[in-house]
Amino acid sequence: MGIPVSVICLFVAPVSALLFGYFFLLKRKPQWMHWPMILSCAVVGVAAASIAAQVYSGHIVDVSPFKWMPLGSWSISFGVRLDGLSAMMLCLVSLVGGLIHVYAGGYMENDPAFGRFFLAFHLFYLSMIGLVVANNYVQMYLFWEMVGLSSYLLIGFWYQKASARRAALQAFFTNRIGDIGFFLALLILMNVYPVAQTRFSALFPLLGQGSPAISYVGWFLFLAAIAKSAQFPLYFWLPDAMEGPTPVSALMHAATMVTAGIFLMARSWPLISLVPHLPNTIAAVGALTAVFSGIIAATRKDLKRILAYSTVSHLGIMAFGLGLGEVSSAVFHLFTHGFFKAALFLCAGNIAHALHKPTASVDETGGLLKKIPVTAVFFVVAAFSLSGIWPFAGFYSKDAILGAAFDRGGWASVAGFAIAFLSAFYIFRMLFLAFLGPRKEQNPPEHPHEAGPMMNVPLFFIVLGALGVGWFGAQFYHLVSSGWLGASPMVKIPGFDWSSFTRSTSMAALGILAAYLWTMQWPSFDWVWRKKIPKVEKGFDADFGVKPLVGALTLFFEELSYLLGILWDKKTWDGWIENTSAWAEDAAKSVSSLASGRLNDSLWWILLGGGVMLLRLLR
Amino acid sequence: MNPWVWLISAALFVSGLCAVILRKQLLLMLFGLEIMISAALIPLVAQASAFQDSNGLAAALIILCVAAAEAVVGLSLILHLRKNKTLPDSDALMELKG
Amino acid sequence: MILTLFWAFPIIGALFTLFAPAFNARARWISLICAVMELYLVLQAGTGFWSGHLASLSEPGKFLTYGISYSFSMDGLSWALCLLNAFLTVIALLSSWKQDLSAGFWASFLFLEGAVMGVFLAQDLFFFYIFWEAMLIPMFFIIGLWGSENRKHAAIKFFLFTFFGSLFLLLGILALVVFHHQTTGVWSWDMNILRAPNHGLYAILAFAAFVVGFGVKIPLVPIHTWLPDAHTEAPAAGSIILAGVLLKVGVYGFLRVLLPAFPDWGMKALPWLGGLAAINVIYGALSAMAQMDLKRLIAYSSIAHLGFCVLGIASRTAQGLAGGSLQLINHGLTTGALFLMVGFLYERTHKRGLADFGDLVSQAPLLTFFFGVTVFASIGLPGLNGFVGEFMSLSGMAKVSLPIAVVGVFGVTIAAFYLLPAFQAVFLGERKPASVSPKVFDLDLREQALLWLLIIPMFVIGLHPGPLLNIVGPAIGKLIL
Amino acid sequence: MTALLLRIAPLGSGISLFGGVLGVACVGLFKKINVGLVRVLGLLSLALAAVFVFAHPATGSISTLLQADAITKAWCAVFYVGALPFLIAGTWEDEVAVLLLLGSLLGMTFLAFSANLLMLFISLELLSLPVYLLVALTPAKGKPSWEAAIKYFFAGSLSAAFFLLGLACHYSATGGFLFAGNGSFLDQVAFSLMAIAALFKIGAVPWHFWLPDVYEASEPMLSGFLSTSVKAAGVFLLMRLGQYSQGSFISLLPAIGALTMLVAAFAALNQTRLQRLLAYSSLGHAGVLVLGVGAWLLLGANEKNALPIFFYLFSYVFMSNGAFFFLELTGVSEWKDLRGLGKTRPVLAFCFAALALSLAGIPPTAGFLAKFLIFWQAFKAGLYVPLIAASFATLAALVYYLRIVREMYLEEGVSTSKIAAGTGAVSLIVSLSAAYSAIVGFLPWILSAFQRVLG
Repeated sequence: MGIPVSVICLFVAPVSALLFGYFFLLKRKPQWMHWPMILSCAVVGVAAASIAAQVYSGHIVDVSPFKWMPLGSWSISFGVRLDGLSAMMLCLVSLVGGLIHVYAGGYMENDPAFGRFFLAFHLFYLSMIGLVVANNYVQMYLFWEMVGLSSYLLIGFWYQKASARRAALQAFFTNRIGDIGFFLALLILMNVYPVAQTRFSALFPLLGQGSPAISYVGWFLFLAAIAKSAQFPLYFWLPDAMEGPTPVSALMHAATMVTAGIFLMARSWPLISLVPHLPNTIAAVGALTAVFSGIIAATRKDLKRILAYSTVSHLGIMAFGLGLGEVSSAVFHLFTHGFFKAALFLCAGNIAHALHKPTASVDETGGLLKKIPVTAVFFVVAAFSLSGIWPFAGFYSKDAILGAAFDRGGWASVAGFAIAFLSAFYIFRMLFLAFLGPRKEQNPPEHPHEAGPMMNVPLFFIVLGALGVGWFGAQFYHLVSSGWLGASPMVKIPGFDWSSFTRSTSMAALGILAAYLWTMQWPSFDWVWRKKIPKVEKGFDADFGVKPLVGALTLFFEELSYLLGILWDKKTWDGWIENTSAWAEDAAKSVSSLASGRLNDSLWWILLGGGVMLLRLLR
Repeated sequence: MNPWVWLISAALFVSGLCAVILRKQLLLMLFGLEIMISAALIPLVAQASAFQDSNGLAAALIILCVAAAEAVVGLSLILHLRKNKTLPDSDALMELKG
Repeated sequence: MILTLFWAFPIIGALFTLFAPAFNARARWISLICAVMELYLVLQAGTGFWSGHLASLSEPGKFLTYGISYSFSMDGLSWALCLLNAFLTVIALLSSWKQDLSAGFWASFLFLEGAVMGVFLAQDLFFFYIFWEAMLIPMFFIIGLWGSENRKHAAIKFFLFTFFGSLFLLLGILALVVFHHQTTGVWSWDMNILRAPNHGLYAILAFAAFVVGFGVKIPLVPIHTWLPDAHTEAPAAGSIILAGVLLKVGVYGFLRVLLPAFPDWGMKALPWLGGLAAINVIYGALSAMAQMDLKRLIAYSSIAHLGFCVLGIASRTAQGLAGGSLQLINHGLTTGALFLMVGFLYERTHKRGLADFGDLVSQAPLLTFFFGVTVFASIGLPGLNGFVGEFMSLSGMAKVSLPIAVVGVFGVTIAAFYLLPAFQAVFLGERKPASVSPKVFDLDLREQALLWLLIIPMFVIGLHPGPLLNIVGPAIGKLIL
Repeated sequence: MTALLLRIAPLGSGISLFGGVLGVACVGLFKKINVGLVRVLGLLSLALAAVFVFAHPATGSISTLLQADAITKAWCAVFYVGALPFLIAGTWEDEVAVLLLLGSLLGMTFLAFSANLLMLFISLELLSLPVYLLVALTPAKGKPSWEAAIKYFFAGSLSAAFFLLGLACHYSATGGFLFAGNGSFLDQVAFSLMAIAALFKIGAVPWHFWLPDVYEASEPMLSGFLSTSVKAAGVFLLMRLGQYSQGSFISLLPAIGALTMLVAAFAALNQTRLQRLLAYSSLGHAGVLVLGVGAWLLLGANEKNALPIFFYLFSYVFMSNGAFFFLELTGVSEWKDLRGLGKTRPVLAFCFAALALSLAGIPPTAGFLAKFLIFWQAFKAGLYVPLIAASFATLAALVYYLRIVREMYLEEGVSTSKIAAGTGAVSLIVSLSAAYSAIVGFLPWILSAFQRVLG
């Protein structure tokens, strides 16, 4: 039951960095705040590497050393489980997260709230690490919520902007809705099995063949994942979450936050796979999300927003893959996506940095290829990776999922085609609009400047990942599948396969071509259609009605609370209660008017009372 | 027992009661009270003679004394009022109410 | 004798503060010293509970008359609540330290402390009731004399409303006592042996009387409307004690009197009680969303949070009862801290409306930090104390009735919907012109220290509730069905 | 020996009170009346009477007219203690008030010892007639006490006439004046008629209209005596009648009690003059007492069970006298006169607040313990509905008791009316009563002492 030193490092380093930062640096030297954090990232990275190495060699750790809520037989523990899944996630989080930390050190340099930023940023990192190594659902819930908290803090980082505040709230509330699912899943789970069985290693072997309670658990976990991983229809918070600084977006989209939902589903796959109809639903929701947000991504102008919808789309792809039963491929895509999406975001950050703005729209870019060539190269690599062009990393993971989709046939293959086409289309549209040109509708900056090494060096490593992590599919599978708790073993990540390669690459190439024609060839088509058919553009802007719906729901809640809290509770109900004093006064007046002061009246009353006394005798 | 005794007594009692309750002249009301007391004594005396019980008769005498004392108190109160106010009328006594 | 000292000591201290002219001028010091000594006394008594070798500390009851006996006892639950009481009294006294207040103010808090101690310790229902009612008088004065604009009305409302509940409580107690006399021929007021009949209208009515009697204090919807007014008008220290301690006695009554007295029959009523609690949770949360006054908002949040306590204990499972009891402590800490901070704001600006502030973080970052942590504790973020209580309560209720637990889970979620926007509006939102919102100075050392004192336990309970559960556990063990 | 003692007790106390009357009358013969001497004589005779009542332990039948039981003694205690404040602190110019007071006490003593309905009637008249005169002779400042006395007299005499009619019916039905009835219809009518007189003396609704007028128009100190000793006499009468009545009106008593409480509570809400307010408060307490008597009768009417009523009356002696004496002491008459008293006269205000809360029945005051015992007994007797009504009446009554506290402590501004200094005796009585009210509720063991009086 010994706890490896590396595991202790995972927690001790970030916690001590946070405490040190809060208590010693925040007041005196906030500009040094990133150093302890980066140091802690380094420690965690080393620990993660050593853990991954151990897990790779088949050494699984699963210990519960500390009781959190001890109550006799009803006890919940803190513990860690280091198996393939968590080691993989640890690697991703620590590697990408650590690099983004370094990048952020450069990006946020001049922000007045530098210290606060890094505290929240590192808390985010810590929460995600805690989430991936948790060995039971309750503990996972703890970090799940902490991830939500830190994302709230970071999305609302520029709290002076009303939009940032609103986005932060929206993100937190939407996640909170998902948390209902997680919470309910926990409650049901603890009803069905003894409490100790919230521990994965104890729970999964116990699962029978789909008892009704377990299917509820599955569905509720899926609800949690929908919110956290921005699946349709609870995706809308993620594009709005762009209000945070770019490194936050990078971290959130690539390594932490949104991957948590996919991780949860992968972790619970032994359970979810038992629930009738659930996997197919997940696949369908994933496909819908992927296509839906891919289309919207193709119409956005804000660079970060395009990337955000692209993330939603890719999360959809992951869910799609999961739903098709390709757990290993899905998490592989999660892994590669972490790299290329981080790279894209950081490139977008570079562009924004170059423009001295928090965010950039395609109207303000164009022809950046010559002005910031390094960023452009990085972007191209990442874009190829995202489009799934061989031999970039994205190809290997995405192709595995698409292959499964084509094997499934029917709607799945249609979705697969659409996804392959759309991803290539929107990312290359963005690439062309940002780096080629400029078109006459664009107002590119006069003197943009390339980012410094503090930003570009970590970006370089991430781009390297986006280029090459795909080549290690077999090793990845070996890592991820070790310690797998499912009844049936994980599906292997397929290797290179010509037929699917042809299909997906051709679709991607088609997408690239279309993007080129759309943006570069026909004059200004990207702008023209907006003017020509404004209704359609409005539809896109409103996400086909999802945004108004959310607004209406929010309004409904506000009205409901006003109705209950003010109109009913205060005005009506409490009004009645307060009114009792008026009633009492009226009663007092009438009672006291009985005492007329007339002697004969009081004598009458005496007679009346006597009469009642005597009448009583008659019965 | 002779029902007529009861009847007379009841008639007297009720007329006394009416005087007390309906009239507003305080002296008349006091008079009514005395009638009521006397009316109550009638069955007492009648029963005492029927029972051949001297206790009852003695009691009637004692009660008459008490009634006399009561009349004295009442009269003194009413007379005092007459000194200050013009009419010893119950409607004049309306200061205390509510 | 030590247990008598627990309730008598603060009251004697209060009398000194109030009546000894020599002490009168230094009332705040005298009262603080008394409160700290009381806190020490309670801590001292608790060593046995910490180490786990002491289940309860009781004095031999002295039989007085008519079955009334002077008996006090302290087990883990009582101890924890006594500690909360003593602790929050110290906090409340210190929170008003800089204000110019008469001796009566300081004495009232000591009176209140003593009375609440009595409620937590009494084993005899007669004394329980006396202490229960004795709490009203000092609180009445605290609200009525040192509150804000509408204080008189709020004080009267508080008194009448809670007295209304107390009458039902009295009827309930009489029902138990008389029934016990009818069945055994012996008068007794001992809450440990009194049992209600197992069925029949008599039992139903007695049960309802207790629910109303305790429910007013908790407060249960729909007999809750005194609370927002009382909280809004009370001074900060008063709100801290009102929310932190006074609301707890209602739930404590459920645990100590109601549940043991209805061992079998109560089973049937539990879902109803749970349903009431679930309504409380949702009703309080939704109503809080609409409030534009910080104190009112927190008051409604108290209604919701106390709903979780009742939810937990209505399940009568180990985890539910423990969670409910834990939630009592948690709510005392978090809501106490919230009221404390709103009090600091009010002291500086004499405002408490959500619209009166904005962007306080730039002026008072420390206050923002503390408020933020407390808000997240209050909305049940795991790792902070609120979660542990709510989670255990709900998992207990889920064992008994899943639908009710589901409603409760929605309540957990909605908690964020009212607290976070309020937090944003006050601390992050647009900066208001100086005419609306005067400059707010950040916390001084005393205020920081008070808040650390409240916040550290939040983290400790959130991450390591074990010791507290061990203390409370045996006390509620016999209630588990 | 015990028989002798027993025989002496009522006669002895009667003789000493009568001696007091004679002595006081003699003092009155002198040209210059020494009020101090009158007071001393009155106190002496009261003390002597008390010695005779309490010096012997025995109870039982003494003669056809007299008897003694535990209740007799207990109630004598209430009568005497209730009259004591007035006797000690009353301000008067001649001996008449003391004369009348002692006469009334004589009536009460014989009432308590009566074994016979005739005796009961005579003592009732003996205690009532002086009281009418007392009311007339001792007005509150600027109040028409004669009007009140006449109202009191007529209403009282009317109810006495009913009593008399009842007496005649009883005699007709049983052939004697002994308490015990024979359960015939005529006898039941008799007891009902007699009970009217008792309820009138207590002031139960709807026989209560004289009560606020009389209490308001009399000097507050006299109102203290009226609301305690005289009311206790009424309660005693009701208990005695109920004990022997075999049904008839008993079942009505709880309802009457609850109704009285409600009427009193609501009527008091409308009052602006404090003395009238206290009068209605007293009416509310009368309601509790009627409820208590009803419960006592339903529970078998034995002497031991009389504790709640006894304790209630005894505590009420303090609360009511204290409150009325407070009015006497300070001279406040309206709400606004109370304003700011908490700041200007903290001790006085504390006393009155304690008395008000005690009258309201808030723990830990004596008033609570007393009311609590009555409620308990009523619950035991199964009077749930009247109890709930009584609870609501308590709540409604709390509104005006709280208003007293509110005016004294919470309202801004200070009353402009001058607070009189008051004599030492009056303030002593106020503070003693307040102390009793504030402390006794927390000492339930004191009940054992009261229980001992009842044997």
